[in-house]
Amino acid sequence: MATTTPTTPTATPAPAHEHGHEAHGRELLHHFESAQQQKETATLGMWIFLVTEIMLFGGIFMAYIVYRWAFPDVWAEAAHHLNTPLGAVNTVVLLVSSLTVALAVNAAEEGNRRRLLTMLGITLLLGATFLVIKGYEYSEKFAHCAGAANPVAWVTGGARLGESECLVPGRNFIFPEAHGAEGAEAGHGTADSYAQPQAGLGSPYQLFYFLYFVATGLHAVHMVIGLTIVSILTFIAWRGVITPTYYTPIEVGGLYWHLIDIIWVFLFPLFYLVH
Amino acid sequence: MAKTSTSAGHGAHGDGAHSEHAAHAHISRGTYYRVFAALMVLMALTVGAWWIEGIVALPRLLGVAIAMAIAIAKTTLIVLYFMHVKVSERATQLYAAAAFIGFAIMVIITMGDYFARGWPPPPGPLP
Amino acid sequence: MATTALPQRGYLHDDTPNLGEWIRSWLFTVDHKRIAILYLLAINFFFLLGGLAATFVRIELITPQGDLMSSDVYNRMFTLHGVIMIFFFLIPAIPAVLGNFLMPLMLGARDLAFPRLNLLSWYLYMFGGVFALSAAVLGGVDTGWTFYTPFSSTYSNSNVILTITGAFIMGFSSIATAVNFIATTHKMRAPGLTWFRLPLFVWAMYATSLVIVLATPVVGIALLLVAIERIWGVGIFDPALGGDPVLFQHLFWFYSHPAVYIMILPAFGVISELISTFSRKRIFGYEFIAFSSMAIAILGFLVWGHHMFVSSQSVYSSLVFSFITMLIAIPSAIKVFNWTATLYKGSISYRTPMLYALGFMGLFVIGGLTGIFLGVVAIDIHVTDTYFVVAHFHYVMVGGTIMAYLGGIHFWWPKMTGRMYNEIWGGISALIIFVGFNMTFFPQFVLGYLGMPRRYHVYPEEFQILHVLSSAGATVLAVGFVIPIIYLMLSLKTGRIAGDNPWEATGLEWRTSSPPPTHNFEAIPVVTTEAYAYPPEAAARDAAEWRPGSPL
Amino acid sequence: MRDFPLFPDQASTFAGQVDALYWVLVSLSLIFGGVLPFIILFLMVRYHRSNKAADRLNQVHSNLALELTWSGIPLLLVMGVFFWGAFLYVHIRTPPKQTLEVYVIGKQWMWHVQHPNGKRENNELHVPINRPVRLIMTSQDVIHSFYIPAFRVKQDVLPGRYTSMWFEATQPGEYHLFCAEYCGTEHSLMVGRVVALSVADYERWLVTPGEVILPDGSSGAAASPPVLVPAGGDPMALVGEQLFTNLGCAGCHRMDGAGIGPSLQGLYGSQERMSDGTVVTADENHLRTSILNPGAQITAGYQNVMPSYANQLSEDQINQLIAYIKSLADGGSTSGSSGSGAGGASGAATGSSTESAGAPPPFDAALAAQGERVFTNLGCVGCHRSDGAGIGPRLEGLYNTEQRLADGSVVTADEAYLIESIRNAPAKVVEGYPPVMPVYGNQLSDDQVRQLVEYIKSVGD
Repeated sequence: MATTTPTTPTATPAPAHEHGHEAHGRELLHHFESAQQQKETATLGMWIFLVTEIMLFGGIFMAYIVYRWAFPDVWAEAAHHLNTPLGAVNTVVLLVSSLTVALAVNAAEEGNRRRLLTMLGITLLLGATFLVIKGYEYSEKFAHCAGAANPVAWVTGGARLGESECLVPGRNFIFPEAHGAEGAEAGHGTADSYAQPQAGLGSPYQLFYFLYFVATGLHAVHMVIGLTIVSILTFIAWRGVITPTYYTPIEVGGLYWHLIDIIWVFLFPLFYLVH
Repeated sequence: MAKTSTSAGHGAHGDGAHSEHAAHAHISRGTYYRVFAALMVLMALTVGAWWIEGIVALPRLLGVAIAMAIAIAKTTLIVLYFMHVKVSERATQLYAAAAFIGFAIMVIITMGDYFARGWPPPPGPLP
Repeated sequence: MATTALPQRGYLHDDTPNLGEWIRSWLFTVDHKRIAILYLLAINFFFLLGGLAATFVRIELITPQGDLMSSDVYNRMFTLHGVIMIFFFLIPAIPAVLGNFLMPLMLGARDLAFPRLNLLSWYLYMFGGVFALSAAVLGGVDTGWTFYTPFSSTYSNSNVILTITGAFIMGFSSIATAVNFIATTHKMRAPGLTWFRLPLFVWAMYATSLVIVLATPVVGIALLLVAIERIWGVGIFDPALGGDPVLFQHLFWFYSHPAVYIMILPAFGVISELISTFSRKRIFGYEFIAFSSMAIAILGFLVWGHHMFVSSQSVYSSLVFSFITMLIAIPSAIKVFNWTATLYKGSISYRTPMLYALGFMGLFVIGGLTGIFLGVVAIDIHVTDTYFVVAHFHYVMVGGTIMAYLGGIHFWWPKMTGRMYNEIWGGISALIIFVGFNMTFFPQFVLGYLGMPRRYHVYPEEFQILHVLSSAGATVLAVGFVIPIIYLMLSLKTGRIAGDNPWEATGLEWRTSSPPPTHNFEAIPVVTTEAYAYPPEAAARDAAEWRPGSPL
Repeated sequence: MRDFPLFPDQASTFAGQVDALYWVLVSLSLIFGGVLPFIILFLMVRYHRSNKAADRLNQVHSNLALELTWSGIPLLLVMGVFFWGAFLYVHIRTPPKQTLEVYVIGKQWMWHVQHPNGKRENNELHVPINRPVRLIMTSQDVIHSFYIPAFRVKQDVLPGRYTSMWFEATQPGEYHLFCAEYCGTEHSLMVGRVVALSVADYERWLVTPGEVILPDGSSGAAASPPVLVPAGGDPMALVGEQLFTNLGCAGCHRMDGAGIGPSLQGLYGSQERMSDGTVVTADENHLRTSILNPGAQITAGYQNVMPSYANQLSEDQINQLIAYIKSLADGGSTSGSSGSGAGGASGAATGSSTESAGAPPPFDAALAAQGERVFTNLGCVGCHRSDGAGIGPRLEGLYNTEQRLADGSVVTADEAYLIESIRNAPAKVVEGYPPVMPVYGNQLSDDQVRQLVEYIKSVGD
């Protein structure tokens, strides 16, 4: 959230000072010379912040690469238990939302308030859709462990409800028995080497799901932050703060949204599309 | 850092004279739609490639390479057009690139160690 | 010594009607100078705290037995010392205090690009500090500041998660500062202030910020994974659970080696300012010093594996890391040579900041050269994880960063407060610190080569004499650190009024009043000259004007 | 040891080499770090503002030639130092072919050491001088680091994998052994001593009995008493072989290569092609992986059917299995059976299989000599007395003669018979003698049996 602070319109007016800048609109902060300079600075600042975001996810990708390289068979088999169609739908949802955000910036530039609000609204809806689908995927995984009705039991490691599968890393983690059919797939004869259920700790399978939950979870956290930002943008756009000369918040908030999209563009093939 | 020679001695604040921004290219809505169409095509390609890999035995590395190449292509489109880096100033472009270069350095060097080290290690048999 | 009130109190001016307003005027300020003062107070508090922990460590080590405290307490002490000093003192010290105060002034800007982000960074710092402190109060943490897995993720029974959270939040604080500095340097420079007219301090801060932005998030995620592993009981770094502990070391050092440059690059910047000013001469080889900062920042990303020569890293990787480590010695050497050359034909004065700068050069040379010892794998195998390493990084961190920090504080003290400190005590304390420092840490090189491992609570008896010497030196060093605190505090009340430019230095920060007004400049200055544009005859004239009785 | 040392002992072949490089670096540092401060001091005084005589005009602000000089010369120097250090490093990390292999297990907060003959010790390491020693190390919990300052060697000890280092001690004496990687509360008590002994002293020490607490807390005396058979092969491998049988490994890993698992004969140290096309060296880490996580690296041509033994074997047991597999290596290139005794060097030749076809009568003198020692040490001589008065048959002149058995049948006392009798004496008892001989079954390695057979052959005439 940090970097959006300077871009949202100032609530407290800049402290009184002597130097004269009569041309200041209310949106131009006192220490900038011009709106153009302010916009470029905000964009650059956001990009520098995005660098840190990319490196943040970079750490997870690094771990992912190491373990995928180490356990290729495990990866191939573990990925079969993710819901690829839903992942694909989510990817499309995010790509569309990227388009709507880009169109929102375009609308702001052109001063079309109505289209700006529409686009931001669609973005909000798409973001929410993404989170709902993601939540459903998560609940699917959790339901197998202790039953969605009883998350406490999962946390305490109590009941396992006689399931033969629990893909949430933790004490109850069980990777299900592979189906013979999968082993028959050409070129993957070794996949059913792990035919025994791999119970609990020590199984490389749970590394996959650990990374899956951490990566997509962190991504979901960013989605929530992104949705918050877009909500604020919608609000200020509704208030009429955004003008063709001052649309920096939309531009900068949009950059953040696109970053979330980019991260997912990598997460999708890395987790859902593994053979 | 290559940006050092830019903007010497002009009378304005910071990098880039304000006048340069008269040339600030504006990405049209049509471009956005075309980029989006390309993204959708790439999306179909990556899922399609995965589907084909499920039927035809391809080397595993090739599958990863295809998926990553498509993801990078998508990212490039989003960064250049949706995120306006194509029409941004030099410093922004440099930082956009720096992120990916920094990540590449980390991956290349670390994986270099793993390739040379003798891995994977077995899971420990310890209590 | 006049005790008249300052003619004008600039950003320190207080027009608040009551205490509550006054507190609010500081805690909700977006003025980079006031934030710098907030940082100054907080960072020095943490410095004293870290120093206290170090004191206990040194007292314990006077005897080879573990008699003052139990091994558990000792482990918590050195971890506290490490975590506090590195995350809460060395990394933010120069950027957050001097950088915050000076970047806009040096750039001729009215403030940093994102003033509220700047305030947020201070709050993040304090918030992180609260976590780290509560971890210490609730029983401490015993992993060492390196948090090596699987000890930190599985075996340690201390407040690892709290500490990690503190370090994680603190990381975002430095990221916020770095984002601000980069954007400000790019976009807020005064008219005419081109890249090659920038003071070298700005170059150094820019290079530092670049490192912070690229490296900090990686340690953030590595620590986050350790925390999740502890909470969730899932292993990503614990081999018993399928992971690889060496991966943590890669991720950790990907940040923590560049972090060394986060600590030392700003010091280079400060020293460049000091040497030039007190030689009354343009700095020698400006471009080389500027580019060497950038070279260090970039090469610094390629050498992290030299912390892992004995960690079971592959032989090939070790050789590559060792090679690049050798290369990185060159830009550091270039800086030292250029500073030395700057002295030539200058008009040198022994004012306190200059004493610190000269002390810095002596100590950093030793720190840097022993760094080469450690970069050579064959020798590193013997001395890594021993007191040799401890001595080396204290020479760089204390002898480098803290000397520069203190030198910078003295140098810009008149600008920050409008008053001069006591020059005599300043000189005395600089000498005490220099002597005490060498007494403390030089014996540790000998200890290290003898094989004394670091983080040892009890040790073989034959090492005792060197340890006693080291502890004695630490006492001297502690005295040296306390004296400046006293006379700098006193100077706030009794110090001589400094005037706008007491050092007759160049640089935009000296072209405004002391202390500067809230918006820094009455009118945005226009820059037409190079940095350090002392006229060629300045040194000669300065010497000619010197009379016995003038300050040395 | 002096009270106030300033420089560590030099007690290994590396010490002198590392110190030479160190002193060169110190001298270079003195040239830079020692001279530069004096230049600075000189300039400080010469150009202090009170010195009015100094010339301060015609200042220089940059000089490319100067910059290149003071970049170039240090660059050359550090490159020289790098290459010197790099070659030395590669030397330090490349163990010679013939080493004495010692297993080390680190745990919070002790070192557990096991020698090739099964002798164990805690927080101490006895090594012979003038003989390369290779430590194969692993950790039970966190990362430790095995550090012997006097030898200038250090290596982190990681859980879940083996690391190794080697050295060759040169000076007899006692030296510090430290854990150099911070490992928790009593890190500073994870210390011990390294005792370098002359070879004769080392061998004497090896056969000294002594109780040792094992890493799992049990007493080591019962599990593996110090073996008084210096030439009797490798008790560690022996226990490993027993384990190999008990776990049923032999069912698949048949020595003739006809099993559904690859034969382990000659496996250790060889280059193996994996099913994914890669080639790996079958070193300790590969063996370890294959035991604990068989699916990770599958030898080409075999199915991935082996169950994982993770969590079923202790570190000790894995070490024993690996020692056994190593003892099957061709040529006995490394430790195993060649390790311990006085005749250790020649023992390297004994690696060949007992299953090879019967050798012609001329016996192998070296093996026979070892066999005699085994014969004596196992106490065989008490029953099989050479005067024929023992409760067991006299062995002199036995080889290749016809013997009537208790069941009335007649066999030729050839190699196969001798082996069978050693392994499973009650099966074919010679007529007139009571069936009291113990079953040596798997207590003796193939090597040892072979040595015994050669010995019996040697007294056959």
